[in-house]
Amino acid sequence: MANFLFSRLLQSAALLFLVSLIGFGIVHLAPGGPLAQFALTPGISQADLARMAHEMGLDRALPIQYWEWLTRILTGDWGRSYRDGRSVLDVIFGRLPATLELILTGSFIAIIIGVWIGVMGAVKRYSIFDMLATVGAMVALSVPTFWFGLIVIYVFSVNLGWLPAGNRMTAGAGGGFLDFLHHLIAPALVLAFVEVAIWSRYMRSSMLDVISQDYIRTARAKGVSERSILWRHAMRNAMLPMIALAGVELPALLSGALVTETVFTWPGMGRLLLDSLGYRDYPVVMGILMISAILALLGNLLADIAAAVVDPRIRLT
Amino acid sequence: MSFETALDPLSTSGSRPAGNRAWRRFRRHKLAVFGVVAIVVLLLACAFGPLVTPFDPLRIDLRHRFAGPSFGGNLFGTDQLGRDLLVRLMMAGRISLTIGLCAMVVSTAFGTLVGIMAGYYGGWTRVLLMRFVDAMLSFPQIFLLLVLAAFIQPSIVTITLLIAATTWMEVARVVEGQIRSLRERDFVLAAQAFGAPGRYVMMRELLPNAAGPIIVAATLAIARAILMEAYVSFLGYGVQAPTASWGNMLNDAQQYLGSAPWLAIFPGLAITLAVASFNFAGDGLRDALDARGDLH
Amino acid sequence: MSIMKDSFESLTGRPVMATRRRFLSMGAAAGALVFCDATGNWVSAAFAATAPTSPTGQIVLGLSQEPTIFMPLIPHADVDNAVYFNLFSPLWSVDEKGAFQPELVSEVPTLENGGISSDGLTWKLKLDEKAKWHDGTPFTAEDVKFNLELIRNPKFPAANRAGIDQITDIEIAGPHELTFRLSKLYAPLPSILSWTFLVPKHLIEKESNPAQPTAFLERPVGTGPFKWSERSPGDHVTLVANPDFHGTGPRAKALVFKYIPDGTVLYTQFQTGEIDYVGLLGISPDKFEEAQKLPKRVVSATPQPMIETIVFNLGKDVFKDPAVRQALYVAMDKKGIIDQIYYGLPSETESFLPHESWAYNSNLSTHEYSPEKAMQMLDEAGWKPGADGIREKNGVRLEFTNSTTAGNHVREQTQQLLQQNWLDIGVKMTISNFPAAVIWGDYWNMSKFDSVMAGINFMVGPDPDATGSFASSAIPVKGGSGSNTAQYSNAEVDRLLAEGASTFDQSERKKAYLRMQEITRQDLPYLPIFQYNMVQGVKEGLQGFMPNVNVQDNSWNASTWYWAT
Amino acid sequence: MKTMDMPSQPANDHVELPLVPALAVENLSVTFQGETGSVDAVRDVSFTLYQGETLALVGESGSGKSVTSLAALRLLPPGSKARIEGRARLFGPQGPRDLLALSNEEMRHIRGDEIAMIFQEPMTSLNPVLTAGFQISETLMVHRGLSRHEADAEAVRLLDKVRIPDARSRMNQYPHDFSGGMRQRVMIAMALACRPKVLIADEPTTALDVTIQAQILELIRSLQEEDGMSVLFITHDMGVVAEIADRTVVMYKGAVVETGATVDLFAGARQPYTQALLSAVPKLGSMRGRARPMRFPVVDRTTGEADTPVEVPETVIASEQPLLQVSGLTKRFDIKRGLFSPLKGRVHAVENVSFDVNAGETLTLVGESGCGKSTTGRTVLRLIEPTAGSIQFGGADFLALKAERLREHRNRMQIIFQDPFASLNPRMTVGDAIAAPLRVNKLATASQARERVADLLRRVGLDPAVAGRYPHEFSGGQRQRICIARALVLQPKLIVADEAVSALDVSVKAQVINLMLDLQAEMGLAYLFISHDMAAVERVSHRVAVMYLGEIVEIGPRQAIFENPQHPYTKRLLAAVPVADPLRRGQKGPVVADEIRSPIRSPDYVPPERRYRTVSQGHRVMEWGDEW
Repeated sequence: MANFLFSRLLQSAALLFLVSLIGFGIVHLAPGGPLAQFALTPGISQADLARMAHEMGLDRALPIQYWEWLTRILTGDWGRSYRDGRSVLDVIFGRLPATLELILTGSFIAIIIGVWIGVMGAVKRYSIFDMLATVGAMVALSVPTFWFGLIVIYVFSVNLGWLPAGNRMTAGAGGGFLDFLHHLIAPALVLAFVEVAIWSRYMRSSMLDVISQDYIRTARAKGVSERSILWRHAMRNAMLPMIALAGVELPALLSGALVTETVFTWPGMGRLLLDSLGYRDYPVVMGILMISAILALLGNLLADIAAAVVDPRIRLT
Repeated sequence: MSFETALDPLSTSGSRPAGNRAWRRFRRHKLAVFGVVAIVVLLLACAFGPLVTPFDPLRIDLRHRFAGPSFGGNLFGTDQLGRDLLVRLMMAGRISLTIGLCAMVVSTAFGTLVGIMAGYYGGWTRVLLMRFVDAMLSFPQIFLLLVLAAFIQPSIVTITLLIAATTWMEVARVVEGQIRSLRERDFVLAAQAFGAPGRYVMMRELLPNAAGPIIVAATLAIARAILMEAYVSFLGYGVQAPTASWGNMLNDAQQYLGSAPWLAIFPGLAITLAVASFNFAGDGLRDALDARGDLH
Repeated sequence: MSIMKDSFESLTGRPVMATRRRFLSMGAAAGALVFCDATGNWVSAAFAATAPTSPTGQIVLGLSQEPTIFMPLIPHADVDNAVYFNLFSPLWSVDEKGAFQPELVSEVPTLENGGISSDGLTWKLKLDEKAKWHDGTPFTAEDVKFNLELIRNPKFPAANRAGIDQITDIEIAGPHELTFRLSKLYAPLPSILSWTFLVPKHLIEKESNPAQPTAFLERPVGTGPFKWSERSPGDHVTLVANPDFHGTGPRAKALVFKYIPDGTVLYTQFQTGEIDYVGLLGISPDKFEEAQKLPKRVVSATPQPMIETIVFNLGKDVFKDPAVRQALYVAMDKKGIIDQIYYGLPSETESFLPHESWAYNSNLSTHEYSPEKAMQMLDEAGWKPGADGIREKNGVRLEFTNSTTAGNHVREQTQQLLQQNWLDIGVKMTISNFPAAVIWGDYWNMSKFDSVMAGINFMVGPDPDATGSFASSAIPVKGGSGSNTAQYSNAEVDRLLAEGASTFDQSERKKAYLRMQEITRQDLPYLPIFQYNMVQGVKEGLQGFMPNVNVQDNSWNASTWYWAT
Repeated sequence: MKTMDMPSQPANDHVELPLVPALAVENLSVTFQGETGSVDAVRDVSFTLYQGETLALVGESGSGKSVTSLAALRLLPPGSKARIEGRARLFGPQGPRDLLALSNEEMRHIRGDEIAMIFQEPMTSLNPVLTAGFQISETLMVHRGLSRHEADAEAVRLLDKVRIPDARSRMNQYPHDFSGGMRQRVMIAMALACRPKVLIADEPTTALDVTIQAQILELIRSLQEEDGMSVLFITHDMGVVAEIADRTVVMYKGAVVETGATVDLFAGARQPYTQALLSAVPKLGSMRGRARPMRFPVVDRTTGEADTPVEVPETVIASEQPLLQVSGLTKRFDIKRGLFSPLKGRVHAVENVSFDVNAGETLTLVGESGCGKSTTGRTVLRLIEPTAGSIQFGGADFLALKAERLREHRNRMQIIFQDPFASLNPRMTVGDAIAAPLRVNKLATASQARERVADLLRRVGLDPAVAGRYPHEFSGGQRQRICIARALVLQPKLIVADEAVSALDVSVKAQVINLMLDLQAEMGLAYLFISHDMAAVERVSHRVAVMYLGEIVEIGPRQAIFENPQHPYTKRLLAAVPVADPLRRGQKGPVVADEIRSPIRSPDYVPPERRYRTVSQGHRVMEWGDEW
């Protein structure tokens, strides 16, 4: 286990290095810069701008900038936001909880519903339920999330007035738990919408795979009841690929969260990225890219560990 | 398999070309057929629709802004500049579908190239290429798309390349996996045994056998590319006006959600229909081209 | 010059129609400002109830941009002003009538009261002795000196040092008294000082880098009516009442500045009552009519100093011929833009100055939309249609790009209409929009564009001085300092601008500016499309709200807002 | 009921046959609705399984034998659209019950309790995420209503009963912790948990190595005696039939061809198909006294007429310089988890192997799974680069060759693989596949290539007209012929036949072996024949090398190895092979539970120095130590 973690750590470090290189390149090669927002401040002089550029390190060659960034980040200094001067980690961790709330709630709903639909679809293969679930999932995968979000806002907020049109809690109300929940419903459901489709599709195919396995026939030959076959024999096996899916779905979830946050003005990391991109707030953009890559790697690692716990065939050595 | 003599007449059931069997399997897949029909209808409508309608997709008529859908005049209503929504939808379809198809071609070609190299050569080539793929995949796709989009001058070509640049990794993974498993197959060893060079093995032995998954991945890639275009446009980095794409039509329509909801509803439905059609077709192809049927 | 750069915040493509406010000087002699309010709602609301004796209730201000920088002296976004007005204080402020009101001084210095010497070069300030920083430290002349010197320090990246860089010889005459001299007379200085918020010397000094005062930015301390409470990044900033405020108020317990990036959501929340006031960019014009009918909401349009224009880069061959610029102007369907695209909300204008300015020239020749006349003008100037219908002359095709901040839908609609208008007369315009961080960088500053559509406030401070936009010495790409990115150069304009800035005599100044407007109307380096009006909304019962075109933000007097009971 | 399966005289004199039926399958038909119409998988099959007997259901692939048993137990995959007709009556105290007419719930109570089943692939037939103990206990909890605790105690007893050492501690292990043979024992323990009256064993030993197969067969036999079960034994292997079955039902294309006592059947089958089938079965020991390989007799399956097999002509050209000389060949694979992980160990796949092959000679490498025989074959061709050793081919140092010359030499050496389905590119016509070596090496024009392809197809017994078809249109045997044609196109001197006939049905196998022998005679080919099938090896080899854990333990002329085996492993291997002659049924040895050891060693393992003793001319055996 220790060996496994060590080896994974090394691999992850190598991967993160690659990620940072790609990310840094893309971000900094972009035209425009963080100073554009100040360039229009009335009365600011070109000399002031040049001085600010120097202070931000923007006047150095890219490889040097990268090296400086890398050495700083290795000492734990992620830099400061160009926008509000706060440390990048503070900025990101200030937003991360909102995103995680959304992602966790959305995934939770999606996994419960998706797994159930998938299992039922596989068990009652080719039934009306299965066909509807299949078509529904395919359509759900095809609907642009933001559009769906807009329609939800249009119907439930604008027309019916049942749900708030956005935000994490009522402005200035201090925010009770119910208030928070009320605001969470629409974005979490919209985020869950696509995920339900993904989970149900994977679960169905995994379940179909499992129930055609020899050991299911063995269980049947032993006279085990169908219920027990499904939940004791098939379910655990069918869930194994789902664990890996949960690991790799994280980047997709973050993507989905970004769009959902935008539509529902949810103050999470996705919106932060959008704003930071607009301002060319390089330290924050890089921070978000790195954090999301770390989250993705962590997701994979946790999935592998979870898989090893559930699947006796896997040993982490 | 039963008793046979060497010159047994071959059974007739197996004598049809493999493609035919796939087509029969595909035809039985109702959703897939629906998908293909819908794609054809969409393509025809977008290609020829604007030629036969009386409305000019670009002509602005401010007096007819926000006309609601009606059977007499504009079937789908008019937009914020008084242009017929239906004809704009069809013009936009040309752009969105073109972007989808081209992005698919580019991402599939590049992904296949990376995948086949990594899968065939293995070793450090594989390590380097696939780590690169992993690194690209550990960015949330829309994050990557946005960061890339932030620095290009949006045009059909750049958006196509952009989408391709963020979607080729899936294809590379699929192909690499296929090639790696195919590479261990005896017919590849046999080819090496008679002295076939690497290029021959890759192009003649491996690639044709990975075609099924590649075609499926490509079909799904079109669907994803159309969606991606919509996302990019929605987030403000889309194709420039006055060229319409489904994505930027939706983007424009957001603020009229309350007053002119049809502006948002129709492009959204168009995107959903197109994406779902390609997804259905891809799903059907997956079943029809199921490599197991041919390889085993 | 300042430009509506709303789209820094509108990357999501949200409807961002109106602009943030720029102050608009009425000048002392200009008399009462023309406050065009169709319904007179503000006035009736303002005096309907009596103010509470102690701070009560909270007010939620909805902003479509996020305040992020809480140090007013360094470069910041415009939205930050909403917080500054309530957290900090300037030496004096401008009220809705255009009159200066003392804030940190006990009396605004003038020629009449002797605060300013007769040559206008020596100033004497007497400070309010009751003023205290939020941490209890008394506010003194040291603080003022520190602020002025900090702004003047060339190593400090000041948000604005125009005018203040003329200040020399700051002398402290007592704990609450100081004097300084000006190296040259600069007419807009009083206005500039009215939006210079002061920061505490004792805290900024402690920072290792005053340009990046990290501790201060986390927990800013001012002298304003409200104190810092907390900030939830990406969501809101809360200020709470400062019981020790030296001026009037505060009357509310707390101000919540709520960041809602989506205009539709902002409006919806105003509709549902979550938001008490829609600030900054206001409500989009297409919702004006609907919003006016909302029950228990007070909605009205207020004028802005910002002018929507097409900026031509005169460095490009295609725009060198004035006939081309004039023909383009004549071919522009201005009425269609104002009435249809902007729902008739903005005001027509032929000038770069707002109607409300004392220097506004109302006698400029009126725009007339006539494609035929435009074609005739081009024909006469020798621009002949080529094979594809696009006009050309001496190898120069009438073909150019037009850019604006990507994601501004209404502008994009205008662009498309103009594209069609101009194609009708044989001119090909291509739309090429960029994200704010791109367009307002070198593309704009170094005149790399063909033409740009932007909302521009041409004045410096609450003053019609437009040297930065029109003087030939202000072309950055030619080494000048200013923002004449159109590369406009006219000797007479240069002379008129110099005249206007170097005297306190308003009638002299006015003459120069009137003439100048005539010239620019003729030369058209910028096509004036319209002057902005912004739709503002408050919840019924919110007392004390008073729109003020002279300040950057209408929450300028939030210290006196309260809820009618 | 038109069956005529009255049991004749007992096959084994200490088994009493009370003639009480246990399970009667009557007029069973199974039709699958496939993509291309319906397929009659089982047609009107009837047979009776009597109490205490072992009935073999035998047939080649596709004969419907497994479907018959699955249909009777209603275990066909739930999704399969099968129409089942007929009856399957289970006899019990409460009288016969038709299994096909019972409710699902009633059926569930019968399965695992009164009828139990074991399957071919013990790995996939056990649930990978449940412990062996639980999977056994579960049956007891379901049918006997035992508590988990009681069931576990009983499960330990069962594991003991199937001779799994250290049963208690293995209860909590998962299937992957067991070796193949042990897994099958767990399956058997599971099946026997409730002392069923009928055990259906569906190819239970097919996936196992021959020595393990012998153990499992012995185990089933002894358990059957202990519990007095009836066993329906489904197999394709006539050797196993001869070894275990009292009576035999022969199936062909979904129908029963012949039923009878095993002894009678082997002594003289009545039906031509059965005769043909039996004639193609290699019988170990049938080559006693012959030096050269021998063709299989060809029996016409409609008339039952047989030709007389003859010994092949002498093909071996013994010269000073053997065609292939391998010495000290070693191949080790490193086991690492990831890029940055330390070395975990090494697979010593081939360890210091030396042998020669003369022109026109067949040398066979024989051994069980993991012994390194295939790796040796591929290393000889340099499809795998060896770790150490030398290979001389046609007088040249094969390992020293650079790419270009290597290619030339490779042309003189070709390979045929085990799986004829995997060794042809499914996207290439067979003509292209055969011509590919010519095209790639630019050895012929297009028309020359076409002619050559036609010629080769004729030679391997196929119609040249099939050149334009794709591999999936051919049967397994035909494909293997095509593979042989492709291997021959470059006119090689040596063909490595890597389990080339192992996957083929017995009758097809005989034909392909005959073809290979013919080609050897015609073209003077040398074969490096790699196989685990001792009986087939006996037929085709001039010389034999026995491999165990990467090493050759014994090498010599075929006759010497088979008639005078020296090494304990060789002896065990030969003893384990089921003899396809019920009259020579092997002596029942003790039921042991040995397992084939693994060639994985720790990184610091140094292989011991080996010495060989010469037994007779060319017959050398490795000296062994106490471990045997």
